[in-house]
Amino acid sequence: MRLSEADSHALAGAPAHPDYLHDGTTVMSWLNTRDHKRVGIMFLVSVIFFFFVGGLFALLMRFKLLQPGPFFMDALSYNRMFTLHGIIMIFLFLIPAIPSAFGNFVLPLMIGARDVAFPRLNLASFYVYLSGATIAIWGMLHGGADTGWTFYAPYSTTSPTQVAPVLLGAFVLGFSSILTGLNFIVTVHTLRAPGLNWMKMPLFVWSTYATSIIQILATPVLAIALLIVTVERIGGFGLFDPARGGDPVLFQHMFWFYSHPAVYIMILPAMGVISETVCAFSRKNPFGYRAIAFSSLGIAFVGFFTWGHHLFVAGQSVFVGGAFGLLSMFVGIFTAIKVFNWVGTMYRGAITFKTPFAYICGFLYFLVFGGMTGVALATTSLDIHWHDTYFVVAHFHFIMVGASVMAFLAALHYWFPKMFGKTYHEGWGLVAASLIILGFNATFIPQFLLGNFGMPRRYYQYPEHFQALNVASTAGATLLGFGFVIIVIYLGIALRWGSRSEENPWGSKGFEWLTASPPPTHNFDEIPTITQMPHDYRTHEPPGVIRVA
Amino acid sequence: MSHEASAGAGARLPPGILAHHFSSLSRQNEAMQLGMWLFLATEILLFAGLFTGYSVYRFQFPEAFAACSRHLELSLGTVNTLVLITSSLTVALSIHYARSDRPRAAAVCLVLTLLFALTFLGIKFVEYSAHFHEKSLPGKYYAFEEVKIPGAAMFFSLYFLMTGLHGLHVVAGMSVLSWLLWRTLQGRYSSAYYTGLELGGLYWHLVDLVWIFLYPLLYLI
Amino acid sequence: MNELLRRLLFLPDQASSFARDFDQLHYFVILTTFVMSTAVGLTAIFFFIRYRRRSETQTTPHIEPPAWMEALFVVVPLTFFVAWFFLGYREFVRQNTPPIDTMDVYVMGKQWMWKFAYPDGPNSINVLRVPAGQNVRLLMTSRDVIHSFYVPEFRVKMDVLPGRYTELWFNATTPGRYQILCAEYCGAGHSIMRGEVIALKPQEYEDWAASQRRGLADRQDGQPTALDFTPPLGNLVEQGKRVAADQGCLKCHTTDGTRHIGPTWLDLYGRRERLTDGSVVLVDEAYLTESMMDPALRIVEGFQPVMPSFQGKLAGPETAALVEFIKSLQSDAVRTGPSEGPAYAPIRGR
Amino acid sequence: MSESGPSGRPTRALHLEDQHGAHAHSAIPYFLVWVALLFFTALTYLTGKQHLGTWALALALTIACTKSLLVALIFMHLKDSSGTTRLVFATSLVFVALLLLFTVADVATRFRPATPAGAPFGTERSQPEGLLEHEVPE
Repeated sequence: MRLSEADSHALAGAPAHPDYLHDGTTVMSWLNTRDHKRVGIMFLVSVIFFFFVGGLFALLMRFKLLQPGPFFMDALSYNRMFTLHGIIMIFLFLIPAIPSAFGNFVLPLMIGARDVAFPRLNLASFYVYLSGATIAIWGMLHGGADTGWTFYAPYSTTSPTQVAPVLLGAFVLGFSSILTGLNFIVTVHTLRAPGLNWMKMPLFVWSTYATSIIQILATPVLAIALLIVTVERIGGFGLFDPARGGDPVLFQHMFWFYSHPAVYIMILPAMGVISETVCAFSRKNPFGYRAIAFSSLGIAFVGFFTWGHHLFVAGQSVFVGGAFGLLSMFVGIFTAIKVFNWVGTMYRGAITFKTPFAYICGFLYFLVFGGMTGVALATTSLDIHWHDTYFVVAHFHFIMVGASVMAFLAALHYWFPKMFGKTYHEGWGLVAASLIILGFNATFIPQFLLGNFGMPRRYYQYPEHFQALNVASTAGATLLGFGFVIIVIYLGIALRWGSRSEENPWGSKGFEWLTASPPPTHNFDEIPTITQMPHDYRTHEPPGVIRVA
Repeated sequence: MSHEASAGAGARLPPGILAHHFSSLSRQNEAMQLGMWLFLATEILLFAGLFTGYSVYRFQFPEAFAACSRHLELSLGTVNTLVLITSSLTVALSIHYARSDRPRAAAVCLVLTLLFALTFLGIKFVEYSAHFHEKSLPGKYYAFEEVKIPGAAMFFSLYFLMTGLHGLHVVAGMSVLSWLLWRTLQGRYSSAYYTGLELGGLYWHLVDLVWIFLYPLLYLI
Repeated sequence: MNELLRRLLFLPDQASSFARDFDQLHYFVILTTFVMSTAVGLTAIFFFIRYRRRSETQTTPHIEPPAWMEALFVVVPLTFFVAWFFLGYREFVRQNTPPIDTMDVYVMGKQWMWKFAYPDGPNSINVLRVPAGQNVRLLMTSRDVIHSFYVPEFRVKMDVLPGRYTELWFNATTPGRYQILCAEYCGAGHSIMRGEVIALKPQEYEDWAASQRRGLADRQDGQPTALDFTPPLGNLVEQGKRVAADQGCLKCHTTDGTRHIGPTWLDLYGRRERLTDGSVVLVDEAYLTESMMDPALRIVEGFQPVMPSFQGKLAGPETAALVEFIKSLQSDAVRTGPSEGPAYAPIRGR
Repeated sequence: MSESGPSGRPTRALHLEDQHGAHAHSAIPYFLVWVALLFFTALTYLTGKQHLGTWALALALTIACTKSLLVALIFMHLKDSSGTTRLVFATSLVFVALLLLFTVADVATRFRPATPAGAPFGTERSQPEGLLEHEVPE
């Protein structure tokens, strides 16, 4: 790889091709695009939209929980609301957030490809996502489901609400996820630039690759489980109906065979983002590249062996509970390896505290705390008290909101200049980051305590002694909401009025910065030949657009 | 996947068959093969859910499952197995002929495959109507007089789910094969390029694979 | 120390023989979590201060960790995690293996209440009385969907499955009253599906059980039925209307003939309804009362068995008032026989 | 691009331009596999009719595995495929086994009344006198 500042300036000054944002500006040129970057942007806009919808429901629920008794909305609305919150946040935001939006955008850039392997399938994935979202939302508007996003039978098979369309929506969304995963795996296998062997691949690519494996292997099992529930609702097949000899725990097995690995679908790409950004802002090679890369695969693999820890008090056998409990401990190890290596990356680096770095710090803290409480929850006997209480709620929000959303925001800020070629206001970025991290703690630390105290989740009314902590949590949630709104405002302003950013404002040596910002439609004028590891900061010149040696 | 392949396919590899982002045709074929196999993996896991349900309930209701299984028409099931196996052969042959630049032979094989698929569905229809007649139906509709052990309804729930989902795959496979037949008749597949046909064939073989397991589990135990 | 940590962590009182052991492990786990996350955080902060970027063109050395360090990264957390597992699993097995000398109580969860039945004694609703210091085993099942029996002070929880039995045991060490919560989402009334465990001193429990057994015999001798009541003051229909509003009946049942979650009450009385099992029932006082007390027993075709039981929630007079209210809701629209009313009453629909 | 020979068999030149590189291919293996599949079907049919008891399932599944292996290797060309596709196929099977194994292990080792052997006892919804008899089924 030869880097030359002169080249990069030459290219930035007089681009050979228009960048992807200006290569056709009609609506159709977006809706019918094959460009992975445009698909990524469309995903990005959609997931941010749904994030705010889901967040709104969360705030409404927190508002209700100010009072222990009936208040503000009735029980049925509340139950529909947490169901909707869960489904939107998981299927419409977290699962596609980083892989489909940022993965689509940067993964081909990182491996020096001109596009993903199946561009049309990629676009199809977006439309499948939209149709799944439409079906689910339609069902929600016409009666809504009140089963929680877990759809546990036999409640989901007997609930008088409109569960079937919501099930169908989730089913369809699964296909979007599968298509994206399939595309990424094939892309990584077949479209790497010359010289880019597996052991040079950026760590974000590794983690997205691992995520895709989970998407391929786990999602179909969810699909069939939801399908059986649908058939049972419509046709009375009785597979999970105890009155017909069915086993409700079987549904939980099939559901968690998907949904536990799905947790890693949500967190693995986030880990990839952190692996990239921590290097870029420490200006340092990844400490233990192999360890981080292989631990991604390790999580993807071992993550499948642990689903039973959701069933410790569900009537699962004590023996199998023990097996799952022990296996769950090993998943924690891979995360620990990553955490230590990220911290190690800072060692003897050259750290600068920009907005993404604030999110990295938040991420590390939330991941360690959320992760270790997760391992605590997988400790069989402790789970007896904590299962289905707010402790669980707080734990997974630490991982999913704490860690995943922090990484999502880190990615958004880190790649914002790459995607749009604009700079945002750094001061507001830091303000929003601190608001969010503060508000997040204020929201969810009381929930840990509520769980200890014994408040079960999905409670519309609660005994009065839980009120103080609930009020604290609601106050925190308000703060959190403010933080997100600020981000939208200053990023919106940056999009419209922001000044043109440099080609590589962070001086990052991630491979995605080897092309212009924003990149031309086909990414590279000439496919680069990769001769070194990503994030090699032994030399000081920033990588420009490189010429093949 | 197959439409990716057939998008710009021409008999003698005209421009357009190789997408701009692939460095070579063999790379592109490799990508498509891999993509198809990944898709097949998702299909396998889709059926895995049903096989799991089957195992759990067979473990719980062994007598009922044995009794119900004996009430299925074993001869029809066996004939269907033979039909599907043979259709797998004809698909494999059609690829072979396309690869040997004998498009007419390939087309004939595809037509044969489609006929076998229809036969399969026809036999399945005969079986289904018998079930409807004797009310050996899933779940709450079960009213079969001859087997009244608990778990019998569960067997038929699984039977209908598994064969139903498999039947849907047969139908999907038939539409893929019809599309491929049309492309073959247009002369799109030859020794230079036959990936589309190959991928469609893979899908059809998977349908066969699933049936190879359904047959003993449902009819023979 | 125990008390301090317990209060800091907001853990409820320790009222069973499990609670203390659970809390000990809890402290150990939470403290390690705190120490680990603080250590990681402090290291990061230290690195951040020590290795701040000093110039825009600063370069850094290429550093890879030695193998022993990677091994350390694996071994240290693994040791802790596996230790947690073994400590926890020992306790888990203890909690899942009831001793032989238990007193058994049968528990049934249903939307949205708990029923308790003692092998030799009475049944009770939402209140479980147990002797303190005695091992109690609950054999639990559900009548509709999955519930979960949870007593925070005892640190016990077990799902209650329909069609299957699960078991749970505990030994309440301190006499007192402890709330039972449902921890598995079970529908609209999930959060009010609460009950109470009352741990009594052994002697008090004996007295209570004896009196209950006597009471049971008394009731069998000639307890007045629910409908046997002194008529309250005021219009029964008006009262029934108020009861219907207070109890939330009208959230599911309409009085104007439109179909909702439950059958409409308009013209309900005297109607012949087809049930889910195919039989037909005449809706009379008996069926209406039964449907309030045990709604799932006979469900009208086309409706879901979602109605909670009002056993214990409605007093006898209130039940009667509700029945009268339902009887009053007649539309007169579909009379086929000759009118039984006064000749001058307007008769519509002919 | 060369045409096939007069006999309809591909010529040497064609082989070199075959998209999968130069290897001869003939239809004979397909027919052999087909015959083998027919044979195994007959075998499993005949043994299945005997109702061999314990071993019936094991035998039937062994035969089914053999048959599917033949289909996968020959018909689906897994024999000549790249390592990656083989890995994909193998991985999917591993995960099928995983789902099956743990779920069945759970059902097999549960608290006995939690998995009623043979007869399910209904909920009260289907069987009104359910709980109150206090019978814990064996």
